[in-house]
Amino acid sequence: MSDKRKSTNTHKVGAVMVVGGGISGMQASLDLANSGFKVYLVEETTSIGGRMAQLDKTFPTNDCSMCMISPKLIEVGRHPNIEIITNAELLALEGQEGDFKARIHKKPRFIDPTKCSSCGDCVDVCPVSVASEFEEGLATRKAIFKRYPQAIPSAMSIDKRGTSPCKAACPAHISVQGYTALIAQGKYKEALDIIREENPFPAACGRVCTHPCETECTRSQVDEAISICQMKRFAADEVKASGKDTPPDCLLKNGHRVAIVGSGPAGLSAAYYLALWGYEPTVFEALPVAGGMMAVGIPSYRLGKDILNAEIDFIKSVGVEVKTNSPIRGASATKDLRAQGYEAVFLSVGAHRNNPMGIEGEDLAGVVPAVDFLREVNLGNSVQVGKKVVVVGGGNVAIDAARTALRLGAKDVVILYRRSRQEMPATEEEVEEAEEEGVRIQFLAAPTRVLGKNGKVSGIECLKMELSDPDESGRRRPVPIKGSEFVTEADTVLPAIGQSPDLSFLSPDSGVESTSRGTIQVNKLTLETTMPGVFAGGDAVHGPATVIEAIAAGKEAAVSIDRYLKGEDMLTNREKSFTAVEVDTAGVKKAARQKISKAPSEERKRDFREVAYVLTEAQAKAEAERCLACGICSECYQCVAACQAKAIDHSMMEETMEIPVGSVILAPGFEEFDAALKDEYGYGRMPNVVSSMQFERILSASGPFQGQVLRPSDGRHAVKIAWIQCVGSRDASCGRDYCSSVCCMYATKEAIIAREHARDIQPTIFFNDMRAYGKGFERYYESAKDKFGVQYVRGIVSSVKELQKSKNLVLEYNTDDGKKVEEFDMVVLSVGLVPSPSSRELAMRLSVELDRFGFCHTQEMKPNVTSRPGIYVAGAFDAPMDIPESVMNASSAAHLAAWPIAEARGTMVTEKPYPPEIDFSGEPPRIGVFVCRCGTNIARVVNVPSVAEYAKGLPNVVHAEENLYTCSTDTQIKIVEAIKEKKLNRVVVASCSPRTHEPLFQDTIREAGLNKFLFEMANIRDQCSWVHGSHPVEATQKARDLVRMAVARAATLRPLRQSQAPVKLKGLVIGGGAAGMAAALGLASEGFEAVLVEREKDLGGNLKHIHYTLEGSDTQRLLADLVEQVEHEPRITIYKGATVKDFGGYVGNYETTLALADGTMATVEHGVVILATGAVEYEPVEYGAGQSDKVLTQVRFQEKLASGGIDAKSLKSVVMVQCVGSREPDHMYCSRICCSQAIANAIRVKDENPDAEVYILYRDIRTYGLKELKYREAREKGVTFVRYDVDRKPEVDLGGNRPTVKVFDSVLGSDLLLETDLVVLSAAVRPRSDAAEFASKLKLPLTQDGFFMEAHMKLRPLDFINEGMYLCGMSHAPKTIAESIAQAQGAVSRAATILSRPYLMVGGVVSVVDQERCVACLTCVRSCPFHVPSINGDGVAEIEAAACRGCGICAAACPRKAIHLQHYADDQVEAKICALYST
Amino acid sequence: MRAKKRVKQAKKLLEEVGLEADRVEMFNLGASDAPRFASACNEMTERARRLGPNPLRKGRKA
Amino acid sequence: MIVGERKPFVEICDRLQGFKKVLVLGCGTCVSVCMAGGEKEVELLASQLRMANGLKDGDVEIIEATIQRQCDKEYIEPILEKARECDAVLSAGCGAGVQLVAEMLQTLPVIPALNTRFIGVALGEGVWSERCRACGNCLLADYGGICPMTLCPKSLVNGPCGGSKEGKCETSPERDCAWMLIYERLRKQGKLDRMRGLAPLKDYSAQSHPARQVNEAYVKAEMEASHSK
Amino acid sequence: MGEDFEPKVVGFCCHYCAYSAADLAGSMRMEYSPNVRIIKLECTGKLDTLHLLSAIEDGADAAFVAG
Repeated sequence: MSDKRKSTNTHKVGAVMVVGGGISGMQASLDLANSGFKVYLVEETTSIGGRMAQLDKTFPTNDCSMCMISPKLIEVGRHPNIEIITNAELLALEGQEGDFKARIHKKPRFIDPTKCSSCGDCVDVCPVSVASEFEEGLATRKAIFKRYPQAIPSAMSIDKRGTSPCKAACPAHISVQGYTALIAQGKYKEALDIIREENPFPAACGRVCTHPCETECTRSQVDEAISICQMKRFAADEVKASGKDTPPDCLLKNGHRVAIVGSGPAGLSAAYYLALWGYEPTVFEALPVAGGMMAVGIPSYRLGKDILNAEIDFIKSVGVEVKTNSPIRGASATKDLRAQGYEAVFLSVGAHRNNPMGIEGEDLAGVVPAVDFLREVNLGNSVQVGKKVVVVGGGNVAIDAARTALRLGAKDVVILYRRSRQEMPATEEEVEEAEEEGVRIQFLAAPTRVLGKNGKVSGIECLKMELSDPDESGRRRPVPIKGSEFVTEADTVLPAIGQSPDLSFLSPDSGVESTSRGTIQVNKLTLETTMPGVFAGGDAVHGPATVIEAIAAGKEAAVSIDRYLKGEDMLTNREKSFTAVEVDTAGVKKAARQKISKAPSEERKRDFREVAYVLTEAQAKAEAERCLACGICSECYQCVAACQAKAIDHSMMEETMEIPVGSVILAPGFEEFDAALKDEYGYGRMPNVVSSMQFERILSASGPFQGQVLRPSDGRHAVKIAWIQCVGSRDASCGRDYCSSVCCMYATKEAIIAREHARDIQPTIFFNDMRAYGKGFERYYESAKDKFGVQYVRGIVSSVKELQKSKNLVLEYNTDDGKKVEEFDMVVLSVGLVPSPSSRELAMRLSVELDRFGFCHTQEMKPNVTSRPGIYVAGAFDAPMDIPESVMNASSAAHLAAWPIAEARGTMVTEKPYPPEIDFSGEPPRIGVFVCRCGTNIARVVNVPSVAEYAKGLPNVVHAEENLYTCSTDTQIKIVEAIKEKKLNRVVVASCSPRTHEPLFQDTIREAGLNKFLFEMANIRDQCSWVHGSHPVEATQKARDLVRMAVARAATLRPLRQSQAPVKLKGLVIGGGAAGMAAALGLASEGFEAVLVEREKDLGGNLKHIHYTLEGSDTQRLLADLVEQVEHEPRITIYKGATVKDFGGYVGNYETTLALADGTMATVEHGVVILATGAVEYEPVEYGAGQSDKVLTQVRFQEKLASGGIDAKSLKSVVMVQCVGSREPDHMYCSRICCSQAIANAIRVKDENPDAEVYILYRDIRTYGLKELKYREAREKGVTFVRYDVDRKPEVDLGGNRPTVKVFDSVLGSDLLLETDLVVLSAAVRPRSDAAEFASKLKLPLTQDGFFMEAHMKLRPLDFINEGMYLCGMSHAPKTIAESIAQAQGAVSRAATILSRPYLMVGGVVSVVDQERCVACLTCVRSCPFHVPSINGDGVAEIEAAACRGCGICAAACPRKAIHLQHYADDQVEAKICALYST
Repeated sequence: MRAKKRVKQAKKLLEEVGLEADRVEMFNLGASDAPRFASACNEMTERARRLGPNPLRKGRKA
Repeated sequence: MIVGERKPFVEICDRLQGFKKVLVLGCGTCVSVCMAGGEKEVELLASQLRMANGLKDGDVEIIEATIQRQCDKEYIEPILEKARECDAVLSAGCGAGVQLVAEMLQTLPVIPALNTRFIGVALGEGVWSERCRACGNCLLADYGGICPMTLCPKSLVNGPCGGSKEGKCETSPERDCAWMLIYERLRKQGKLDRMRGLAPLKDYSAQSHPARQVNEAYVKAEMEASHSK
Repeated sequence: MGEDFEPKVVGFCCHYCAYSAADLAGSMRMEYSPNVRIIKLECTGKLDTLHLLSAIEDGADAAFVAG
């Protein structure tokens, strides 16, 4: 450790990056931020809180997890020195310890957290539901969501997995998933609006689109693609039928005119968008009808003329002028248009010229190009066809021509196609329908010449083809078969082998150049031709393609023209890449695609009526529900419309940032073991088999079942519930041979809580060893058995089977009594803790070593130190651990992170400057009331204007107004101005919860010079509009009442001044064992003075007697190192042989008198205390202890083995007895370390003398965490473990030559008699005998077992309830040396939060004594849980502001009413009561 | 739980006066107990309905 | 400290019948400490009285005040005027306080709100226990500091009665036998021989009432005159 | 008593537990009786019997403490 202190003269950065926002990350962040370091808290998900936020209750106190973590969340969220970076990961770390550059990759949230008020309006409109990760899949959440209501940052987030394949495949990139989701919700108009964002022809495309989206649909991997095209048609038809199809609002006309040549889909689309954006487009169409190929190419039975015309009319209605019969011709067509005042031109003339077949006889009468044929028919001109019609080609035009011919009376229609059905470009349905109607298709046939008679067609000669290798189009190339000529009779031949644009209207001097393929040459991105200001798109550019491609081109052209006319760069951000996400479809249930009905083929070929009918509403919804929501967010933009705060921005991009930091703490937490890997338990297959985390959510009042214990399969109340332990723990078969440390206790807790929820629940826990090794655990375990009737069955469940009908579960298990079978309603799998794959990747990126399980590698005696200097680890990424361990661990890591950069403390933090406070004393109250609408969150239910009006009439109110969002920056400014202008001296905000927003508003009024305590809030959202939505009148009445109450209290508010109390920058460490020495060194390393007091002559404590650990560390070496460092550290003053004589003071300002070894006294003034007084080994009286030197304790045994006092080689047999003095009625706790000690000693004996027989007689082996591996090693080395029952303890007989131990072996069912050389007793760890006396001197509480009691079992394990006092080591509870050191380091971190400041701010919400009234009755002294009040020298009570917690208990208890809690004084509370009932 | 005792005391004092002890009550709940909070509100409203208006507020409008 | 207990509410109400304006007067010393008659209790009682009055549609006015001590005239004087505006004073002081207030108010009825119970000690928050009967003849030195007069229900001064069983009193298995406690204390002090001697006859003359006590050294001249009368 | 009697109930809530639970009920849009008005206390330890009594004296139809 000393080598670290060598100061290299490099630059130190006073900032730390903490990766992972779970409880350990939060704790580390708070410690560091509170001791003068800037903290960047990098969190992978959208919010901090981690796993703890998901838990219902916590063991062993059954405290509500959310109650505990929620104030911490808010503290972290509001801390000025903590910057939370969510959706982010640490990519790389360059530099060295003290001076790193961290590269962070941050995914967009798509929400501005500073604007989002978390109102949830967006959630209501979001159509996409996915399984909620927070609810462990037991409930759904929306694509826009907040992980849980209390989440911090308190803002929504949008979950985008990427572009859905349908959207990626669509040439126009329509938000297909978006409109699908809206159709599923019955929001057809909204669905149609989304389609029209990209496509003004929804009805047409809903009929004729080639729907490449469906080809890519992920659903097709499960069963069939969803019927996207038909849903589009449904939406269009449904909205039109409902009469709600109103045109969207256009931007104001800007006067710019644009000419569009050609009224096909490209031209009209361009015109539509340009019109929306304020332009005046004119479309010139050569033909008498508008619509291009849609009008004259596609037959009416596919796309009715009325449908198309309605769409064109819609386009016209937004301001598009269409001039039909207006061909643009002539030498300088484009130039003329420009001359006519059109500032830009879009050429979208299509491809209407039929490609010739290039064979003999093509000019015979009866040979009609298919395109011309279809045009004539569509224009309503009379067209004759013969009886026998041959169509040449395989595209949609060919099919259209064939089916049209049929409808015109042809008897026999044959299509000749030179390849096979597979290669046919025509849409599959079209081909099917054609065949249904009687069209024959001759595949692999190519015409070679048209035969004629009298100048008229008589037939067509063809060659048969065969397919060879694929050509550049990917289709197999047809090759003629020689001599295979044949003739098909025909009187009409309709060639349909492709079209090209007719560019004859463009003269060479037009400036618009064409390509070698006969299309117009354009810039691919901008669609600008070679002539500036002239653009082209659609078939005229690409050759014949689909309607949707033309539409896409039309919109792109419109974008270019818009930019061109605005003088903007046309190329910026034009390159769009849509990469479809891949979605795992495992587990998706099959659901058949809805079939649309069609007119019978016999009927339909008689006329040109539409063939396919539209989906029914039910069908459309069913179809929409088949959507797998591939992209998660469907980009339907409903949220954008719903958000009044304008907080949503779908265009947010990913970003990478570089942040300088001095140290890094990794706290990425854990993942649950995937229970599906243990197939025999049926997880994932059987609905009533749930994981422990799922069960936590089931228990949670805010969970999927509101806290009722219901079965997922049928929602029935579960009665018989089984827990199966060690799922994914202690199991080499799945590579998880460590113990997950927490499952025994969480299962016990879940069983207890389940019982508390419903008395009839019968919990059974199947376990191997009950590992209740932590503080208070054993008693908890006992209470589960005694008080809550939890059944514990020691046995391994071999299989879980599900009963078909009831979905009940049958467990088969083995116990000592053999195999058993039992039926349960529900099974909870106690899954183990596993490092997440992402933390593994993180470690790889940072070059941090992992162990073979993926946990971070650390050395036993250097807890929290990773393999890379400057990077520390905290929480379950270190090893499986529970919450208090994580918290201690986090503080320890925080200390280590602070150590190398201690000199840079305070360099990166900023303090906000405030103006001086205005003194209003003596002036009457002038109250300003600000009533918030919260968008519509309050205003929708509560009549906000009336509340604001009402407020104006209340006493002392001089100003009242309503605001859209009171928390928005502009309203904050308004509040400040109102304070100044109207001379307000009190402010009331009626909005949301003071829990989240009071500090913000207090800060605002402070900025305006008001004391922050002159503020009051009325919660008219969370506790009014949100919960009384269906009672607007009552809610408004309630809001008025709440405002009146707030105003009444505001009038009674008094400014509270906080004052500075100087801190004595020195720490007193009591106890010179491993923990005490580590703590003193820790303080010194962070630059603080330390005084170390040890009662014995030497430092070392229990460590003096320990020679090795289970993990193999050399503890005597550690001891020597520690002593040497402590003694040479100039900042540490050591008093050996000294005791605490007298103790007094409060945080920052303690005074302790020490009785020194030489009989003199020394007084130490210090700011903090770290207590490390340790514990002792119990001196057993049982099992013959004290009667023979052949019976000794584990510690003595180890000393003798190490010193050579016992030669292992001489031992034939050793019997060890566990739990001596532990886990018994008077000492109902586990001593935690004895299993490890016994196994360490057993392995030592076995290593030195493999022939020695070593027996360990145990109740449960408690080798938690990675210690489990050593348990396994001991068994492998031949150590015999025999379990005994507490009711049948082993008996030791010292009568013979050698001791004999009799033990009842429950597996064998009989007594074992073991003759042995030594009986080694695993003696309990006991608190020091004088602990009680010492505790009372320091006014500290003890637990029932006599160990010191921390401030809070879960979240404040290192703090005493008395501020500024901390504990570590075995005085807290039994623990290992490494754990003691980690705790000591953690205690230093806690202490640093006080010592790092020159002074503490005291006062505020604290109790004060009116000394005139006080009768020194001591009631306050007796009632204060923190021992703060005392009777002072004047004989009256005094409450030290620095120590007071402001709970008000003393004030409520004082019989003389001499004490009041500031800010909550009786008159301030009574004012509210009085105001409430005063009307 | 101090509050629980205070509520008990209040119940006693009200009874002495001749008012229903049921008009005051104590509920223990945690920060996640939203449903229990809601049911406490409903329960107390229902109780008040059952007990009728507080007789000390005779002049009050319904 | 004198320990009192509030009287049953019904009794208080009965006594107050017919009065239109009542001052509830607290005492800030002993009865405050034993949570019976201090400011807080007075407020609670006053609130109760107002409610009871409200329920009867009465028009009684209840006002409240608490003074430092009701057993000293100087503390009572400042509230006399206020008291005289009332029809009655409800004193939450001990018996002594009630009497002195009554004496100073003469014509105005003063009604006790408390039953004065005993001289005792606080065992903890909210629990008091009797320790002294004010017998005027203290022999605690002989009993290891434990008063058998008070702690033994029979006030036996020469050892336990035959009902003492396993250290508990025959009147209640919850109650320690006072003599057992005395025995244990003396044993620890190594003074068990004290138990051998017989206690002297109790001088009950010291308990003659009304008791009166004078510290001559402090008595002022005019007081002396009045004393001698 | 009139049929149309609408009780007015006051609830004293601890800042950390019950008040948070009430906020959560809001986040979850849980509908409950609109007759309750909440007064926030720092801790239910601050609850004085007097507050309950004066609430009833002032006319509360019911009063409760949650923490």
